[in-house]
Amino acid sequence: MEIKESLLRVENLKKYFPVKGGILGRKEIKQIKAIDGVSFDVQQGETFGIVGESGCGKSTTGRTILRLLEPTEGKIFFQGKNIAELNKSEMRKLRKDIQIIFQDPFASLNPRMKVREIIEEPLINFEVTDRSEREKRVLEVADQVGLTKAQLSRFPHAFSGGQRQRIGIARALISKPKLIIADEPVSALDVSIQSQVLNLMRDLQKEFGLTYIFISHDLSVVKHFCDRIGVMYLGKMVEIAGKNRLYEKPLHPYAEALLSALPSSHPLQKKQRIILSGDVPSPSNPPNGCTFHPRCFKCMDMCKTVNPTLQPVSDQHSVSCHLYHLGQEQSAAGELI
Amino acid sequence: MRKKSSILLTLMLVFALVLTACSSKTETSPTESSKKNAANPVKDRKNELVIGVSAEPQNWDPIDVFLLDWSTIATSVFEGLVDRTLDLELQPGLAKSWKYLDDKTLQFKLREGVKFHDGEPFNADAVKFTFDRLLGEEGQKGPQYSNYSSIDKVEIVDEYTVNLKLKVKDPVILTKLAGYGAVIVPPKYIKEKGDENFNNNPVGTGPFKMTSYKRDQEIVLEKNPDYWKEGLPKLDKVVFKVIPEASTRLAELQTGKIDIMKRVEVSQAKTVKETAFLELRDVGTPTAFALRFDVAKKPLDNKLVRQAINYAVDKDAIIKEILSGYGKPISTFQSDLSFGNNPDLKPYPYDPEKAKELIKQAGVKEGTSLDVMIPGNDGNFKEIAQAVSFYLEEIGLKVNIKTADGTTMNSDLIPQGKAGHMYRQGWGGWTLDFDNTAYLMYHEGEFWNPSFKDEKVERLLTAQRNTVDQKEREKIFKELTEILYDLAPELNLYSAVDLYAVNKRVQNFQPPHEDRLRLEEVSVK
Amino acid sequence: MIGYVIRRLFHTVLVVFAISLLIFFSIRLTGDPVSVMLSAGEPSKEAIAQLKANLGLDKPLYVQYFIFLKGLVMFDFGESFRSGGPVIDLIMDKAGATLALAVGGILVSIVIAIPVGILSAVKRGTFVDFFGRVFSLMGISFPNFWLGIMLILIFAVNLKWLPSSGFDGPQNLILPSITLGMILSGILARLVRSSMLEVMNQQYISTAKSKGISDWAVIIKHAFRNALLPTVTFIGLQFGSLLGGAVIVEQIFSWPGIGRLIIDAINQRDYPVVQGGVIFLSIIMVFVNLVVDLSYSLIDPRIKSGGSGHA
Amino acid sequence: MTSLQPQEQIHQKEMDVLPKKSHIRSFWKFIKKNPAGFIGMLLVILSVAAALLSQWIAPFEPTKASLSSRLVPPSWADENGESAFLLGTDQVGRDLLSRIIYGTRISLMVGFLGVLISMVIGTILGLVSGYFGKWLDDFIMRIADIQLAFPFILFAIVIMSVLGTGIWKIIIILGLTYWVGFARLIRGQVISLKEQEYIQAARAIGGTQFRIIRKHILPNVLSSILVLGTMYIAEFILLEASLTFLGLGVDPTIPSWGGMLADSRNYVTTAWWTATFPGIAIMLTVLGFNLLGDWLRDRFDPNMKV
Amino acid sequence: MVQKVLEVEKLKVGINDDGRKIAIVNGISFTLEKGETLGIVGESGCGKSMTSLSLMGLLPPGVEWLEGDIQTHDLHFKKFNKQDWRKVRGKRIAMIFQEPMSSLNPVYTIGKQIMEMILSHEHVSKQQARDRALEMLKLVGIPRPEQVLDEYPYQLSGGMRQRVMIAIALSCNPEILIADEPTTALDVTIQAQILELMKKLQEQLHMSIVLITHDLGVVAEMCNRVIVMYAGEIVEEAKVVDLFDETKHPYTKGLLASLPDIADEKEYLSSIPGIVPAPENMPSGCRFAPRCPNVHQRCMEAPPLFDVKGSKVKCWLYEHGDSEVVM
Repeated sequence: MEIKESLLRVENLKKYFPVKGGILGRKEIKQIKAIDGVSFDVQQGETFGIVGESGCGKSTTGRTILRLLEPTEGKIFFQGKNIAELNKSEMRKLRKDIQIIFQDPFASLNPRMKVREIIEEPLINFEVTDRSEREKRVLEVADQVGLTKAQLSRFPHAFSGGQRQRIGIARALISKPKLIIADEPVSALDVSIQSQVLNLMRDLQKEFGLTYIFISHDLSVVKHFCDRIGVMYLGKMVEIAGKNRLYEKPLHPYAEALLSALPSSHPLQKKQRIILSGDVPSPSNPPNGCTFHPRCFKCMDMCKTVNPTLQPVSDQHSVSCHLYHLGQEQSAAGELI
Repeated sequence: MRKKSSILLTLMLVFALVLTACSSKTETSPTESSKKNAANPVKDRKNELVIGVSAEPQNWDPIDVFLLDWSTIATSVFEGLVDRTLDLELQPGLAKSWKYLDDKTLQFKLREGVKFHDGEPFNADAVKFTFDRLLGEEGQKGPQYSNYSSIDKVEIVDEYTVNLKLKVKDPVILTKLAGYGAVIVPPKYIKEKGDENFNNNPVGTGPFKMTSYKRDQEIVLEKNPDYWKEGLPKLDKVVFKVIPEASTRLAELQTGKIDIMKRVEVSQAKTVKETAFLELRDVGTPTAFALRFDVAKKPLDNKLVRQAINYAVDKDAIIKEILSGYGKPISTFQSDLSFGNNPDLKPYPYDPEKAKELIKQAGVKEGTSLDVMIPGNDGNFKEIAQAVSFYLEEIGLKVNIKTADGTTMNSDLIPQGKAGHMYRQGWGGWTLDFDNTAYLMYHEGEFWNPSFKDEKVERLLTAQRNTVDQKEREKIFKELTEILYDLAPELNLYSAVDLYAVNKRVQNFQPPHEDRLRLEEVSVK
Repeated sequence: MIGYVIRRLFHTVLVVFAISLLIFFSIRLTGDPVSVMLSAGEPSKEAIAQLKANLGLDKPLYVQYFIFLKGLVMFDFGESFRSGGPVIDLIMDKAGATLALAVGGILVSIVIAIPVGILSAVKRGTFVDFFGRVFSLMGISFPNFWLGIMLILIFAVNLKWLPSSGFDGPQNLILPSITLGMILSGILARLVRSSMLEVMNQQYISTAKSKGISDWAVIIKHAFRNALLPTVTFIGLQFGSLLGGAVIVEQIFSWPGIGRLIIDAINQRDYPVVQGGVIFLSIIMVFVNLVVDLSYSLIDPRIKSGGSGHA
Repeated sequence: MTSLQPQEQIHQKEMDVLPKKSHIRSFWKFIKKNPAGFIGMLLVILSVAAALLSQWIAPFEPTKASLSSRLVPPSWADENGESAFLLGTDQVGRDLLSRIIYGTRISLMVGFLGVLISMVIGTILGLVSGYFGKWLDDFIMRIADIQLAFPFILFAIVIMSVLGTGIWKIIIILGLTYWVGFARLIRGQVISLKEQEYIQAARAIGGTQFRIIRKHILPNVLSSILVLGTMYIAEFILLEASLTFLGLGVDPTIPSWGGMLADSRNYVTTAWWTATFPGIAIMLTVLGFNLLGDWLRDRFDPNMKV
Repeated sequence: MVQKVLEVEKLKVGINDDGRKIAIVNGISFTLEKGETLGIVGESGCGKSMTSLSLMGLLPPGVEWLEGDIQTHDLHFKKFNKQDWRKVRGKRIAMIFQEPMSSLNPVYTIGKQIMEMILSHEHVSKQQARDRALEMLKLVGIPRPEQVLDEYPYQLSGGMRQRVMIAIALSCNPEILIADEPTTALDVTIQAQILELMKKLQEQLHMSIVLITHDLGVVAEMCNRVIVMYAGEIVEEAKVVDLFDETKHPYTKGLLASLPDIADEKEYLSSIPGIVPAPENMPSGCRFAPRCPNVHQRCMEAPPLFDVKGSKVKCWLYEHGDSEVVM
């Protein structure tokens, strides 16, 4: 395996939200483990997808990497530097290199700022002091995302969802970041608009050699857009694989069920569904052992007590399930894989 | 829609007008109102009188309070050795007679057969107990002690004779014995039930006994059947209702909820007079009002300026216009009821020209500004202060009227000399003797005298205290008032006239000069 | 839940403690009670010193505060300088009247504001809405002393329907309650209206309508029930401040309430009464807020511990 | 959420449609749609105009007292026809109309300055409390609790007996008391704003905290501040009157409506105009600010709980 | 023999702005047959939600029913007064909404909310209503139904709440169920559960479903017939298989093409350029014309709905049957 320094490497990242209680309201009475030991890496120029259902911690992961949320534990190496250790102002400056696009194009733009100001703001923050330089860059990036000059002097409410998302992309792009975390960038958009935005993002990736972390709950979008995909469940990464590999043969039972639950794209194509029973448990009170075991259709005894870890089963394919690692340990691996 | 809204706006205006104007209009024209209000609203109140007062003392123990509000009611409950008639003449009270054994000893013959409301007898023991208590530890906690500090002790001669021993000569002691801290209290009752109980359940020898006391609401007095004055009191019951707001008090009177309203505002006089079943009664009081000068402040350190101000203000106009005539002009800081009042002195006449001249003579610059401080809750005086300011501006002085809360003003600002150049002071002189006023106002170092100082005045003040010869004192006061008139330590304005509004069913009611209601002779139709 | 109550009670203690400090020292800034008490006589220096000692005012301030605090722990507010009686008795004496007035005021405002608020939300943008709002705003557009005096002139003096003052029976409560209630009703109506508008946009209102139940059932059972939370919060907060804040109404209608007691006491520099009264009020106020918070869980089952505290 | 809520659609449509019409028409439409807001605005404009133009529109000096013309009835209600005063004179013979016109200044000054002080304090504390949270939030909110548990009138009396009375003291007391309302309102809004994605976005693009507060949070709470401020102006005007009633108000020479009303309450039955007109002036102005505030709230923040 | 349970005729719904009427739904007609699932697909703002709300008489304030009629064999909705509507709502036509988290009233128990529906339409005792509610909870597959009956909505997950909503909607045996984006707010795995459930219940209860969605996958899964709406109009109506296999209208084609497909490896998705026109600025001709790849002169004029082999298409391309002339 070739040793290549990844653009981003996340090691054992944890984010717990405290639930306060006690007489003074100061005591931490329990924790919500929004993400609980997530590790993955992202290579320069690729698109890494994170997929999972609501509450699985995929958005939290994205925001913790950017340190919009302070990580409880773990390391985040960006270009070899652990950014989890940076102090606030160092981190602030580093955000020039890592940007984020948000899900809700209605909520992520300040309604009281003009589009021009919104796009320009990162430049002010990152101390581009020359006005004309800023103006030039704004026009440039606006052009790249397909906004006209006239549109720059309007307020966000005058735009449709797709256009707003373009504004959001322009804002993320203007500081020339190396990594963009796209947090459900198209899930609030209509299908026809969604494809416009996805195409735009792809264009930009090619033009600027961007690296994306693409967070989404929409399996088909992820499949379309990403190179490698990590599947999350209840704060944990349960499987990471290249997209074709994952979609053809998911290993983790959850990934399997998730893929089978996709509505068919044609009425005559009848699928054999794995309908999972029950709901996702609460992250404040996750089940013992493998967190997926209460819903798992392949649950074994040890799943109820022993928490599996994410381990590679082959090159570029890791899974966190006893089915595979148990086998490995008991030297029955080959059979299963 | 728009039409509707403009209609609504009009409706609102009408509503506001109705609320204010119409509620009053019915009574503005006298001809109409005398017809309308001809019927006396008091119908089924038997031999009972209800009086609306503005405040109550919170505490009935005579040694703990020194308030007119107390004496208004407590005069019916308690009696002193001496009594003062409605005309302010001294007359026997619980003592049948008295005489000076020497300058410092007074002997009292006590009335026999008098009983306290709880049945215990009134005798020499009770008198001794009363004064021991007043001058003892209990009394020293209260405001009355200092009024009687000239008394040394009371000696019992026999059951109905006592001797009052004085430490120093006290020319006004007899007057003081007529009320307040010196009213006689029941020894057994207090000893058994305690002081605290006595605060709320007073027992005396007066014509009425207090049967119910609801703090801040009402005080009920019932006839004392064993009262020593034959055939008195005539009423079975008197209720005092505490109604602080004057307009509400008047409303209660108009609706017949009360029979007598104490403290009618001048502005309400007209309404009362126009109401057929009501009667307005006015009575002169010992309380004098002045704007006193802080003579430590420039330019008031100059006598000429002080005199000029006295000339500049048209006191008669103020009395006539603002007080509707319910006030009397004064020449010194005392009313004509006060012993020591000098009838020969006439108030400074209104003479703006003279005033201007004096100002000029004193070298005061045009537009010099003076701070005048008045209590914020005295509506009448606000008007007066503004009139004064108007007059002073005529002679080139600028006036800033400042308000303060009354208590702060009296207890902090005036004593500390922080009450501006001029400040309002009203002074009753409860002993009806100029000594009380003059000593406290002009004697150096007194609480309420932040700055005034004059050797001659000091000398005369001491002299009048050293004699019990009232003729002698009168002479001293004559000299004193003349000096004070010239020194003009205050802008004397008027002495107050109290207004009482009385339902015509009330018979024989005579308003008191000094707030102490006498109700034993009163009856109702 | 119990933990929450304990936590809130702890906060209450903190607040009351802070208020005790505040009132203790600020009342001492207003002036000297001895000079007020003795002012009518001829106080000698000795008499003043004597009285000060008797009242315990000669001790250093922190000692005085400590004594005061010690009493406070056992609900002993000391004795009134003026009447000599225990302060707690004076307060309890007025508590009933104060409570009655506060309840009366709240009731009047509820009776006016809730129908107005609901109607103007339901009929938003119509004449009913406009009229309702203007009417309810009229209530807060008069100075309350003015309204009180006018009500007395109209209903007591001219129409002779109601008594103008005193504390004799329920009919005495009507005018003061209206005076107080009118002021509240404007704000309350506005609050009910906006809460209703917010709730009426919720999906569950559509659900309720889709069930085919009557409009009024939707409005009252579904919408108003959910708009109740902010309403109750507001009423709770107001109830607290009505207890001590109705001073003017108390004065006009000669209502023997705690507000007047405290004002008189301030005027007389009767420190113990002021201290006791203010602390009593603040305890009640914080307590009412606590009860309001706890009542949330009755109104809205989602709130079990009320983590966010009061609104 | 993929499809727009129907209400939103309509709203957007309104916004798009309105500006196309002529100004007069849209103004007319505005009146028709918001009669209450319009009346409010009109009343506020009137009172502000009266305050600014007092010197020119008042027929007499507001402080000019003259005992000879005490309590003269309004000229149109004077049976003798001698009155030269449109609204009559007061108990010291000053022209009521002039005093009412000048009184607007006092009332608005108390209202505006009081609101300004409480707004500045409350906004800063509310922002700090809501944005930084933690112990700072706790601390500020406890102070707010204490402030709330201390009845306003009592607070005013205590302060005034220490500092003395006067219009500036009223303004300061109002400002020092009512910051709590602003602080709580803003704190609540900031807490919910903080969760908004655009605030997160502002951090993500490297904004400093100060910049985020200034550029992103403050502009978005301004409308609520404005609404509450408008309503507080109304309340403050009334409170000044109430304090004056209790004898804690402004000096009697200053033409304050509250003072005029309080001092003339005993003349209600004998000289009705002395109390009626200041009463109407207060009512209309306060109503105006309330209606305006109400409308602003409906417009900007219909769910605001004030 | 197919039985029509509902017929919508030239329904026009819009806002009446001072006499100026702006249509949001512009004269649509369709029928609903017994036992079928009719899908209404379209992007935001196409009028699909307004259509469903008009079926219930629940148009939001400011939005009016301008023209047209809705009728069943015995009722003309246009003539309805409030009472009539109430009788229909819930009893004949029931509805479930998009947001399961907010479509239940937070302050009442689940049981109470189901019972309310039953009690307002049927003369049964409370106990009977409660029994029925329990039965309904069992029917929609809620675990521990006895307890859930006394629980509050906040205690349930989104999927469970949507089940409860279905239970409420079906508790009076309506002929028609309108499901307005019933799974949009749910996760994929939960969506699968709910769709399964709806299918099962439809078979069991023989009701007709109007399924409003933007998700063509859900349509493929659930519907018999589909109506595609664009800018307030029906642009295509077809059997579901035809819609996917013989897509006719350029808009539908564009829509399908812009969907990412798991099976298909494309670097770029095709997309429809431009945005949906606002209701007050509708193009006078074909409303899709400004975005249409096949636009031609004829499109300046609004096309009618042409019948093409059992489908209906609103496009001039199909003026002469199925001749798919590309211009």
